[in-house]
Amino acid sequence: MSRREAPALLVARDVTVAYGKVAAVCGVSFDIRLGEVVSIVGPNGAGKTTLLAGLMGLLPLRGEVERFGKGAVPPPTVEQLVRAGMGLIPERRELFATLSVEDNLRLGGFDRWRQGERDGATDLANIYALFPQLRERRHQQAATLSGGERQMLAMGRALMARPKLLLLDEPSLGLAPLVTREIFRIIDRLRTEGVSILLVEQNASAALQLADYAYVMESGSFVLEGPAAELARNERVIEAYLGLAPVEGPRKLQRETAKQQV
Amino acid sequence: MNLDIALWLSQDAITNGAVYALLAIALVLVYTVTRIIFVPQGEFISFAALSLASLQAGQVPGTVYLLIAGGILVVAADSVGLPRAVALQRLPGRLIRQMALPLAAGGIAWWSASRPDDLWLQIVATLAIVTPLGPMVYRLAFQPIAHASVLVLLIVAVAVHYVLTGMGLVFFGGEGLRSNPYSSLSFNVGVLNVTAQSLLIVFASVTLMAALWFVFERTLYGKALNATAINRTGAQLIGVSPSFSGQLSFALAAFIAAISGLLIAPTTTVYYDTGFLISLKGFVGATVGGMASYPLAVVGSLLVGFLEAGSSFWWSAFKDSLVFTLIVPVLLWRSLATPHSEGDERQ
Amino acid sequence: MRASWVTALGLAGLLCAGGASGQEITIGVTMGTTGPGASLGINYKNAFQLMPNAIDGVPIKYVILEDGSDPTAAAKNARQLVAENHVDALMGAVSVPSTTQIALIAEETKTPLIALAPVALPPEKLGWVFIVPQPVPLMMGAVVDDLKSKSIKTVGYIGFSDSWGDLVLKALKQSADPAGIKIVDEERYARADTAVTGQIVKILIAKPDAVVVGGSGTGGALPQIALRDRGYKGPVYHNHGTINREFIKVGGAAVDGAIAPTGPLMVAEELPDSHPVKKVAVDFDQAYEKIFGAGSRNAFAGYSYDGFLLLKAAIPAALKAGKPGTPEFRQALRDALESGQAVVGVHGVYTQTKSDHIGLDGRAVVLAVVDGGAWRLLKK
Amino acid sequence: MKARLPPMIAIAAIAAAPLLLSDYYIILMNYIGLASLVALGLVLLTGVAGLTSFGQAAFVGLGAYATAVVTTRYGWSPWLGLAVGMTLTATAALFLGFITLRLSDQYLPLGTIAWGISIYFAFGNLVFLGEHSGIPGIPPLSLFGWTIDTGWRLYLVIWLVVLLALLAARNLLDSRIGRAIRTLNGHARMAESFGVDTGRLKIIVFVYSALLASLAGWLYAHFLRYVSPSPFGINAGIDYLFMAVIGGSGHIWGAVAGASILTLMREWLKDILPHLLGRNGNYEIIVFGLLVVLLLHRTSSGLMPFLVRMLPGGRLLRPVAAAPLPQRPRLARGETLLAIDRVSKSFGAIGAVRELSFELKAGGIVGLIGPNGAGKSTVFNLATGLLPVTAGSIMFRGQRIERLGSREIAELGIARTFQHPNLLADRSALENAAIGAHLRGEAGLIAASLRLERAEEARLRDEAARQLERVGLGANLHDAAGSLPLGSQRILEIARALCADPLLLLLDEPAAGLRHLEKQALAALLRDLRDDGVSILLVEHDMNFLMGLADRVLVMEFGRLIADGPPHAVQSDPAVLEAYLGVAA
Repeated sequence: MSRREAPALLVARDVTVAYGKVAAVCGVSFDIRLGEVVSIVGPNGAGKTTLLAGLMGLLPLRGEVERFGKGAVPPPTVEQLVRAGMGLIPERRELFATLSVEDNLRLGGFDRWRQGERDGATDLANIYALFPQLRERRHQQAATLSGGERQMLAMGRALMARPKLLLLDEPSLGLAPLVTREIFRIIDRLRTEGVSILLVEQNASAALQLADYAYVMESGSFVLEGPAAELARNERVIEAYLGLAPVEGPRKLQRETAKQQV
Repeated sequence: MNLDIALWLSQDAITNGAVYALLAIALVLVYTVTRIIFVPQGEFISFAALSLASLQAGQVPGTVYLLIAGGILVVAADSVGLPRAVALQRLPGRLIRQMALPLAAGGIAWWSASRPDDLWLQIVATLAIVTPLGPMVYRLAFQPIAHASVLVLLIVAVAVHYVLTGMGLVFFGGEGLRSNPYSSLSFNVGVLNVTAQSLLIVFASVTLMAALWFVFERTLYGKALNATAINRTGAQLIGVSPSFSGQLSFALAAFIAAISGLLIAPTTTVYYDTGFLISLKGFVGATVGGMASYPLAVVGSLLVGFLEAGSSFWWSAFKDSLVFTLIVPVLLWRSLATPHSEGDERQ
Repeated sequence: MRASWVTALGLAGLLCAGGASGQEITIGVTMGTTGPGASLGINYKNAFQLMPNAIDGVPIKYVILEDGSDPTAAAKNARQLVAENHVDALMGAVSVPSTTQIALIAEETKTPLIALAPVALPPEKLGWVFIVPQPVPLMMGAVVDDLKSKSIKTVGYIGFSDSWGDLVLKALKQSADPAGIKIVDEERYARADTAVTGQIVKILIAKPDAVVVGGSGTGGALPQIALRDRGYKGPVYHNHGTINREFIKVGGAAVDGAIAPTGPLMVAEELPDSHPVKKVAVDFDQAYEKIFGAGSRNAFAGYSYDGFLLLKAAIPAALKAGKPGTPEFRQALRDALESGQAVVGVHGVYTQTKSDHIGLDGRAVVLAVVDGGAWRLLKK
Repeated sequence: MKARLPPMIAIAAIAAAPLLLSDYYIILMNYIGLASLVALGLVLLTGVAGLTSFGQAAFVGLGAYATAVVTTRYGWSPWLGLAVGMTLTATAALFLGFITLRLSDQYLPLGTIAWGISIYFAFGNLVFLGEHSGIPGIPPLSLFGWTIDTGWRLYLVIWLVVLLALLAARNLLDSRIGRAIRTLNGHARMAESFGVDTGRLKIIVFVYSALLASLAGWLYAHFLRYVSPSPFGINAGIDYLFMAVIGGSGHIWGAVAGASILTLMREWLKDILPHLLGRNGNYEIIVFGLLVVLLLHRTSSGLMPFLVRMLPGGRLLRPVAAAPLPQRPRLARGETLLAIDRVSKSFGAIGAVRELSFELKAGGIVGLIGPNGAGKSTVFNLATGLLPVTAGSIMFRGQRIERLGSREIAELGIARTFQHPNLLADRSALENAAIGAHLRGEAGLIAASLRLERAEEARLRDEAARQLERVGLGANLHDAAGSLPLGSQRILEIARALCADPLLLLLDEPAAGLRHLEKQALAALLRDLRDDGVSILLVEHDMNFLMGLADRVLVMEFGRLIADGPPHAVQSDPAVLEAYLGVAA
């Protein structure tokens, strides 16, 4: 619980995000503290992705958001947020499909490079150390990668900007279970390296295992919140999000996530 | 028709095709990065050619004033929406940043106009005047509506074309101008009388294409542009804003157009509205490449060059008709080659 | 919303309808100073700065509207001038299609039109239309005479792919055929073309003794430059649309020796004093160059001015018949215009009659040649 | 659907105009009317169907030149000129449409630019068209001995034609064909899966808009009595597009608004600028361009939506009840409905579906589950003809369908929903649902324009309303689909599919985004449908939802079927547990 007492990196109060004409997120409030993994779980269509897009400046957001201790008027642009130390790994990954793996990574450090930081090579080496598979494929086009490698590349690209706060949207989406575990292991490691993480996941079981604190989102609002371990024991969460209870199968049977790629 | 004639026409086709290819590349660049069909490209060609001719006549071209006015408007546009105190506080910095280039370009132009024989200075001045106009046009006309539909962007592009054409007429008048030849050398290769001028055009085009290739393949700025063309959201997430890539692509495109203008300025009479038709032919070339592929755009432009040379020989009255009808067989071929098309689907 | 719109429209219409008072002559002009005709239109329009504001003490007002060289816009302008400004006479425009379009309106509304460009209508449809520029056949006839005198048997033609290119070619054929001169090749090019190599190569293959260019203004220089680049040594003829100083500026050494027919205006000082047009032309040139700079003289400004001179000669008679702004005045103006009075203009002597609404003769043509960077009278 | 008031005001204003306006403004109105006709074609083509054309001026030219040649060269009647012009235009548009419309949408503008420019040069170079000098001496129109040669007579004729064209366009858009036309703008796949022949429809709209332009050309020729190439060049084509976009390219009255604004803006600039600037000059074009840029910065969807917002909306009622549409005979329970036999689908090297086989019997609810990327949506796309199979066969009621297009499959009685709701966001729920019933009507473009299909249309609408009420969206009939919550949009998709009267319903994640009670309602609806003889195959991730509902569950992993059986058996299947957990159970 100690991480909850750390200073807040991001505080959102009464945030509403509209997608088109529909307010997909209505009046949610939450905070993320330094060195913490905060998870938002909930069913498909609950508004999780929309919330992340709003936080990252990709969609217009109403309400108050303090990032890194500062509010801002007018709302900052995506690029300003990237520079301030926020990173988003979107559900669709949004890689540069026809560029090589290495180019994708180097572009991840584009803003730092533009600011005159010429330490991209070190960052690149770190990323390759974290994801050895990417090193092997560094001259391949991103489009030719497997689903897991794409997720790694997306994470690697975001890390190249040395973010302080990383927003992850469905990192396990479309991945084989083994790969999913690998990804979650890396998320855990990032936390130990001091990156704070907001994790949106349908795979509630895995997310709650990893997270320090969690929110349950349904139809655009938070319906439950609490330390992740407590939520994982909550009856309602168990029934609704942790799979097939009260059935005879293993308790951690995970449900599939919904949006698929093919 | 014999071989000599074929050679004559080919030489012409290649020199013209090289210019069209440059323009086609700029059109593809701007379209893939910003979804804007860069109609005002033609005006940048005319502006460059006519500015050069004006400088050679010892006059400061009107485009300089346009550049300075544009700089002021950009500062104003950047300050809109900010609280007054913030706007005032940032004003001096902005003025210095935005006005430095226009004023420097103006200074060079003024200096150059007083030295009508210094060709290099004239070229530098022309490039310095025309290139910054590109990002200014993007900033003022397109950046506020960067998310609009392709159709709206196109209509705005046409409107900007009207504005710039009108200004071209005000600055340079209705009659055409022609600048001094860079070199009057020519030599005979077989039956061909090759002018240094046409060699220069081909050489400059190839060099510029190679330079662009280098920029896109080897520099992070070029890759960032390319990345925007591939995935707009992805580009935003690495800190490349649409306005950054838009201004950068417009700067490159204006630079390419300015070079094209400089190349054709001594070979033909340039009017305030000449650029539009030239750029339209580059557009045909780009179309052959589906507005997406640089190599195919170059091939298409050379094709336009050859078709133009050929039809001006055989059937000159219908030349332009033929050149633009070229699109139809290309479309027919594409239509037969891709029997089933899904159209766009908003997923 | 639409209702208030239309009301606003209506009010605007009513307000505009007031217009011309009885004691002022209104001349409506439609002109393209943008678009493809811009280079001519600007010159046409410049001349209006030289025109006086009164004739015989009656104030005269010029309403000049822009048509962007587009015939539909020209027609709109002509309608506006007639319906809103109640003009007593129309003047315009820069191209054959635009002028033809307003000629139809002049006929329909019974308003005299001083046509500043040729009109593509049969003479019986020109009851209210008076044409200023020398007919192209008259000019090209002079070219053919010169060809004949030089015993030239074959010519190649290269002209604009627009109505001007059509007209010059047609006129050239008209005079060349009876003279036994063969047109061995006909080529077209666009003003905006950057090269005419294909056309020139084709002309060179036909080996004509001379080449005639059907361009106008600076646009006429491109073929001659290309011809000289490719080593063509024969004479190159142009037409009366070509002559101005920009042509020489753009063409440089390559257009040295270019020959073109023109009105006396362009070489007025060199004409013998006996030439009836000399004085008027020299005066106009001096006045024009005073405003627009030395060497700025051009044929098109002269056409506008001649148009004015024609009106000036006719207006006193018309004033006797009716008040400006009335149909009677316009009718009388037309009658006066075709009264057969000889009007000395800067391009020639106009004797317009009921059957001839052009009224120019050989005095309206001289041949000029580029010599030492300027247009000079071609000495026979 | 919008309030009737604004058009009535506009029509009244147009009728009253001759009394209010000066002669010159009458003539200006004639120009506006002509331009409105062309812009109206573009509103349909560009605004509604999403296809951009720069070549409309060339079609105007065809119409104008055709009648000019017919009347001056041959001395025939202008009415014959109209027929010739329309025929020529239709032929040209068919050819051009045929080669460009099959390609993706960006090619049409390019094709029309080419067409616009080349026909301009062709007009100018053909001797029998008078070359660049054009054809003078075109006679005026006459009607029952009444010569239409003056401003206000022409005004009446032109605006009568414009109003009729507007009426026809409004009727057209408010019909079965009109709904199908709206789907062309980015929803072609959805439309095809409800039986809309989008390829053919695109060509029809293109020809329709070309004919409107040609009609304007015919009027132009007899109004100005002289044709020359320049009014039909590419600049004019761009101008017409300007009008449509500025007016608001989705609204038929936007054509009139755009034509008026542009024409009047030009006129006023011409008159005002010399006074403002104190000098004559060519500044009109600069100011004009700037105004257009500013206008589009303010309102990028054009003026019309802006104007419409300022007007009161009308009250909307449920469509009146009409005789129900005929239904397909239901199948006997247990009859084999769909048989998928060793079907494979690969995208490049990736096999999305591998050697998949299963059968569906009539009268059941079958769930299809599996981890992401297992190939579930691909199965839907294969079964509905949106994707071609790489190998294998698919039979529907004993007929092979794997080579059929989605349209033919829709006709056989398969309807589907989409994972991401594929709706016309601006249109009402009712209109969206009615698209589903496309194949249950047959009235075409002409019948729709003339309102000869009202009986059929009433039945289609009633059906749509009934299906919406059935799924629980009865209160939202007239809400824009895009304004509904995501869950309701999915339900709307079901209503649309039901409008097709399907035998087999394929539902892609229908319960996503629904609250608990809504899920229960959905389950009840699906059971009800099953009892009604509709078979259902649904992809779903909510196991709780599926457990109580499905008779049978299929489990896919990496393109293969790994389990098949009653829900509870599947749930404890070791292969399924392994797929979800990644460990051998």
